[in-house]
Amino acid sequence: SELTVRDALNQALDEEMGRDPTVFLMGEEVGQYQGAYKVTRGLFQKYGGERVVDTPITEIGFAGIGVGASWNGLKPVIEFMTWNFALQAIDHIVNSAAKQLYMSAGQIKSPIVFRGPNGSARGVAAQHSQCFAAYYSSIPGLKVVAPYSAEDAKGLLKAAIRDPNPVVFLENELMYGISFPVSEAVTGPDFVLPIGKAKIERAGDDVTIVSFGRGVLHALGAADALAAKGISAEVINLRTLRPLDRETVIASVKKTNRMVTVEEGFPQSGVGAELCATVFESDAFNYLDAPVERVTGVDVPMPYAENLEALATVSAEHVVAAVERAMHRKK
Amino acid sequence: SELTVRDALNQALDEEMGRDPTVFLMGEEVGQYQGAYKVTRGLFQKYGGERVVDTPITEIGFAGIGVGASWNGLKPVIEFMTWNFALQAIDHIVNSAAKQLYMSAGQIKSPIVFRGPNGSARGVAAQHSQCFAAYYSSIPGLKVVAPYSAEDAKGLLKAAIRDPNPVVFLENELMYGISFPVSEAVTGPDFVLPIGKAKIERAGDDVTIVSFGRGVLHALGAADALAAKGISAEVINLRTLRPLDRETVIASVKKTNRMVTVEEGFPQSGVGAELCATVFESDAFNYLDAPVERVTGVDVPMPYAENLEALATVSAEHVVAAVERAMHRKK
Amino acid sequence: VPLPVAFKTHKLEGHTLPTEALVGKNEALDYLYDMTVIRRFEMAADNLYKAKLIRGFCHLYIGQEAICVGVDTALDVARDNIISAYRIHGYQYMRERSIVGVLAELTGRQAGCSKGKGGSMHMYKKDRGFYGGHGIVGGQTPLGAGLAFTQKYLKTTGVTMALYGDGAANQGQLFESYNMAKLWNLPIMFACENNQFGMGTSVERASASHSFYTRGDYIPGVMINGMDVLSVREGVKWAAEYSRTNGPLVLEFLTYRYQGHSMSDPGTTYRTREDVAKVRAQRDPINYVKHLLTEHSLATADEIKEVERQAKEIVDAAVQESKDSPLPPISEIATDVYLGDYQIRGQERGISYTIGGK
Amino acid sequence: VPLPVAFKTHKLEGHTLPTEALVGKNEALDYLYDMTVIRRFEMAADNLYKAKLIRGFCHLYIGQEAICVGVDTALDVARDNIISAYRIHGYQYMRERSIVGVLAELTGRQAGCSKGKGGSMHMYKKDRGFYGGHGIVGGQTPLGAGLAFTQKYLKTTGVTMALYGDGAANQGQLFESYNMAKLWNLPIMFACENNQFGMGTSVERASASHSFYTRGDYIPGVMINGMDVLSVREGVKWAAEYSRTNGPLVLEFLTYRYQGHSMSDPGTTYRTREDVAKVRAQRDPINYVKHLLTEHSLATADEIKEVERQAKEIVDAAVQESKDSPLPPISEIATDVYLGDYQIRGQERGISYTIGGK
Ligand SMILES: Cc1ncc(C[n+]2csc(CCOP(=O)(O)OP(=O)(O)O)c2C)c(N)n1
Ligand SMILES: Cc1ncc(C[n+]2csc(CCOP(=O)(O)OP(=O)(O)O)c2C)c(N)n1
Ligand SMILES: [Mg+2]
Ligand SMILES: [Mg+2]
Repeated sequence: SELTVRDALNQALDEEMGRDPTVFLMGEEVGQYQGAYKVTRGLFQKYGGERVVDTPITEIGFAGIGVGASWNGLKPVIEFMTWNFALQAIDHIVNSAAKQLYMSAGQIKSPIVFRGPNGSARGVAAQHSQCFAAYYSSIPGLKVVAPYSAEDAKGLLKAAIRDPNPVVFLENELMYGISFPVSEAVTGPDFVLPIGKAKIERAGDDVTIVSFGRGVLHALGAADALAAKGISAEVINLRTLRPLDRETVIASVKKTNRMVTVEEGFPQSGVGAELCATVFESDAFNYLDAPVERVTGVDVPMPYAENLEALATVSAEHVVAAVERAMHRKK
Repeated sequence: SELTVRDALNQALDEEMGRDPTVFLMGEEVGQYQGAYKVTRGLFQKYGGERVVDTPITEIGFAGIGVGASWNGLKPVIEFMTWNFALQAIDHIVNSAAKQLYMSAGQIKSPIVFRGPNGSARGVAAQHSQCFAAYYSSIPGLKVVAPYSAEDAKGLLKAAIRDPNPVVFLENELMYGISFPVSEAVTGPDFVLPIGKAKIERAGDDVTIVSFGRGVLHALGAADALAAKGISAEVINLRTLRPLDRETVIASVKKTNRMVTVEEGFPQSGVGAELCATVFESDAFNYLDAPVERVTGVDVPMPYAENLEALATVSAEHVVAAVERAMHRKK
Repeated sequence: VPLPVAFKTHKLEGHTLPTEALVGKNEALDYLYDMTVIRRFEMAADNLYKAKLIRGFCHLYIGQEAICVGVDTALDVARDNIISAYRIHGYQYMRERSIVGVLAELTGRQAGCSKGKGGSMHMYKKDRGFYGGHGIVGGQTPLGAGLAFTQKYLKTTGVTMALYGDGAANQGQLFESYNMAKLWNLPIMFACENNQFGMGTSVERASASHSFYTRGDYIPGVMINGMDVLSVREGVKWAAEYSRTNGPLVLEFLTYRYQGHSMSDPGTTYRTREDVAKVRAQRDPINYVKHLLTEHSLATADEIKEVERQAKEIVDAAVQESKDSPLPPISEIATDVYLGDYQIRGQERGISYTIGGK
Repeated sequence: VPLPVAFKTHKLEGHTLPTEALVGKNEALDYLYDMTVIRRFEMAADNLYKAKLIRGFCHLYIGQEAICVGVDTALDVARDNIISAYRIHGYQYMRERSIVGVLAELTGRQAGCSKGKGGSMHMYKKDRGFYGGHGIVGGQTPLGAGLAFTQKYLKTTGVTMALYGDGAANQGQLFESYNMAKLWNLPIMFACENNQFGMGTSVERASASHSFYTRGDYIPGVMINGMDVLSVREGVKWAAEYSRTNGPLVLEFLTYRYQGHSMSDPGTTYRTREDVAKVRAQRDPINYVKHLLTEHSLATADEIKEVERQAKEIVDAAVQESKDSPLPPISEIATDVYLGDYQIRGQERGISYTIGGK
């Protein structure tokens, strides 16, 4: 059957709330309005206002309330309408949630999920289009998950809610409406994916394309185009950015001898940069036949105009160009 | 003569305030108390409370006020008592200051400097010890400067204040009291260093050690130790993290054929990772005789206890170990 | 003309606020014209959005027109600043007087006031004291205090009005700004446009106290009928003079948003169509100006019609222009990231943009 | 015993607050003992710091002892929570009753309540409802509201007290927390320990209104004499019962910090030595308990001396233990970063730590 990413997330929330009465949702418009992007549709009606809590527009406040609530018995799922607004709340994600277990030598646990759409949507300009994957994935104490497909969304969100650590869960608005074919297992209530394991979305021999979230769409698009040119690309969907499944990446690079990373965020010190370092720090380096190539969002705030926005964002074409360079077909 | 980093910063502030009446300082305890770390000593007495403005402990508020003030005629220098507290204010640094010029198609400029101690001090534990270099340097629209020596501190802070763009200026508390020999030019009122240019602190042939801020101390310490072992290390002090002086790094790596990066922050997607990507993306890659090595802070929140803190932080020894691995002297 | 609703005040004992307004024929017709222009171009934006010529967010000001017209009229454009959030098309028009500047920004074209780079939420007219245009709820409040800080520092005698919504009124940074503004006596009016909803959330569900004009606590406040342009004008005139000498004030404009929050919100799930229709019928700010004009025999029905015709004509022309204006040149992708020379990386290392010498 | 200073209230018309306290001999001696222990171990910490056995920050509670003793006594440890900022040694002691736990944490040793990993600012006793221990000013206020949220959600009948300083009282997140706490009627007491200074800044320079008990605006408030343990106890008892059924309250404890802000602050640049000496002489909370004991003939001078001797003895022993306790084992570097299996990178790729299977 088919499942949209939105419905997959909704199922995951519904099932986990059904399974564990200490799980509750909190955020702006998650309840009566059923979610700015309708991810929480029907949950207020089903579980009531005590478990699906509409908040005022006070991100640092409700993020702090969420973290506090996680310390004495609840499992909050905090929705940021988009991750851009979490910049107001980031202190509680980093300084309260991520570090608390350590500072208290294990006494205080923060089993909390922060979730919402990350990265750029369409036509929403600079303040509403940023990708925070690299930053959150640099913070010890956090787990950082970035689903691509409906399967990912369902299995990883359930895993995130069950995880005893604080989890940053990065969705993408443009993916919500996309349908994926899924097996029966995925729609069932027991489908949970492991945090920390990448998925090989497509096997290939000539080059490894590593991506996460919506970037996987471009990677797969590029792999199709490359196949037509006789290049066999292996596409890795990282799924989790922290802990990063370096083993899967390294094994693939040792097989294909080439790597291209794909992300929608800003280039400098991004996820691609970390993957570059990963190659240097493993024996995959000895297998490289070409330098690693990065494909990233352009290093500018996101412009509004349609033509400029297209110029600023990643597409499969850019991945193809980078792969061709790695294959020595292009300068 | 000798100059401490603290006095160098103080001189830079004093001279720029003397030179331009639109420059003002704002932050917690910068005035009557003369700075939590005494960087602003004497300035309240000299320039008065209108230009050296003590604020309540309301970071997001006064960061926003600073940005607003920069839009219509002033050049604010905003001190964060430490950069850890700027996590409360980061939304204005990223969403208001960095993006404003672009969103307004050049209409609104934000000539503002955000400064204060970054990274770990001693015995201040997890919430007071974080390095934010990698994150800020990923944001287009910001310039990011990280001085190491007194010369850097003086010349770069003056440059930052004169720069028409928003600048994030990352100091280090442990460096404040350190004295550096400086030429007369440095203590004079016209000493300005260019933003965006790295400095080769020590020339060498066998390996390039790239660092910034307090990391340069470890790099130079390691270079000494390595010299004793017959290894000649070139030490690059990046000075600016955005824009990053890739040319200087690349030229050096092409000469030495080896690179080790040193930073005090968390490893994942750090500055070292970006330097790894830089090598892949330049012809320096073809000159490499060994994989790039990263030296970083340990991937844990900072512990308080002296022995654990020492275990969690970088020292010259780690740089030596990494260089030796790059020289194939170590596994 | 007597003002229909008296101002409510907070901590302003001993101060007398205006109870009536003097208004001439031309003035009143001007208000009618501007409010009609705003409503018309907002309706045009609605259509352009539906025609997919406007993308992303688009927050319409329909129902609230009296506020931006009254505010702009009351303030001195040569020295007084305005800053608001993202529901700013009306302010941009009042300060730049260019409908094409607004609409072409919405269509993302070169003729837009931000050359198409900002879109609906990011419009500015700095040389006439309008600082936009902020997409992060609440962010504009300390930014506005910063503008006022400069005014005080440079001794300009100007004041700043920082506008925010009823939803934004709970943001912590607003309270931080109140405190510093009062401590330092900044010439600022914090002004809440209370249109009853923050997205789908009514004021009762978002705010433990929704007397927004009293929420400055130690800062005096005034509640102003936001559906009457004359009340807005008189209230803000009074407030601006107060602020120039005495420091901060908190204003509340009572108003109503007719449309959904942005284009994806039908605006009818959290209130009924009847709720909206009732406000439209009983308190519409444009109808109220017309009513004033006729009641006080300032204008004939024909004169009013003529104003409306002019408004329609100019908006229609601007709509056309905003469709015809070219897309911004692709070089704009990399300009305005920095002042000075720099180089920008594209999606892969084969693409890069050089600005200036570097 | 009649309370020396009446409670001041805000929006509590119709409520009667206690005007006197019942106190028995043993109780009063217990208060004296705990307050003396706290003062002694804080003085010991001062010395340990000077001997370089304590590092970094160390925020002493001397002068404020009546508050933590009164608060702890008034609350029900089985169900009521406390959370505060970084000036918490007294609370940690009251809730864990271990002086070594506090001092060995300060010396960064294994016997510390956070095994030396947290230091001065990060002490906790979760199973007795003490949630520390927060180094970011203001952060603990929504965290406390979160603890209260859980209490309400799980219908525990417990309440939470979230303490913050006069400096923290201006933080935006506090106002966001007030609003949500009131909207949702959370069982929480926001409680400002007004010790007159935030680092080197006096309340007048930091706060446009420094009636902290009124700053909840729509939330009722009580001002309590923080130098009298009985006023604190009675006030908090009353407040906790109020909060359990009616929701949030804002309390203010008037008190004074004798020492500098932390160890690097001599504490005399922004006030005079005489200022401090005067408070010590006239309002010292420990002297006040002694005065009560003798005035009401509850204890003889000898009995008081004996309590002081016991306090000294136990603190001296704890100081020794906190010096003798071993450093935490180096394996602690990597534990408690995550729950579950994981692997941690060291400074270079040659160093790594494996926890659990991974
Ligand atoms: C910090 C932040 N949180 C959330 C949002 C999403 N958002 C945009 S507008 C809005 C509602 C604001 O309501 P109000 O302040 O009443 O203004 P109005 O839209 O009614 O003019 C929300 C929640 C945002 N832009 N920024
Ligand atoms: C967000 C933040 N800003 C600044 C600091 C530095 N700082 C630590 S304590 C303090 C003063 C707080 O004063 P107050 O709230 O009155 O508490 P007190 O120290 O008097 O107990 C400051 C500015 C911090 N820890 N966190
Ligand atoms: Mg509103
Ligand atoms: Mg204080």
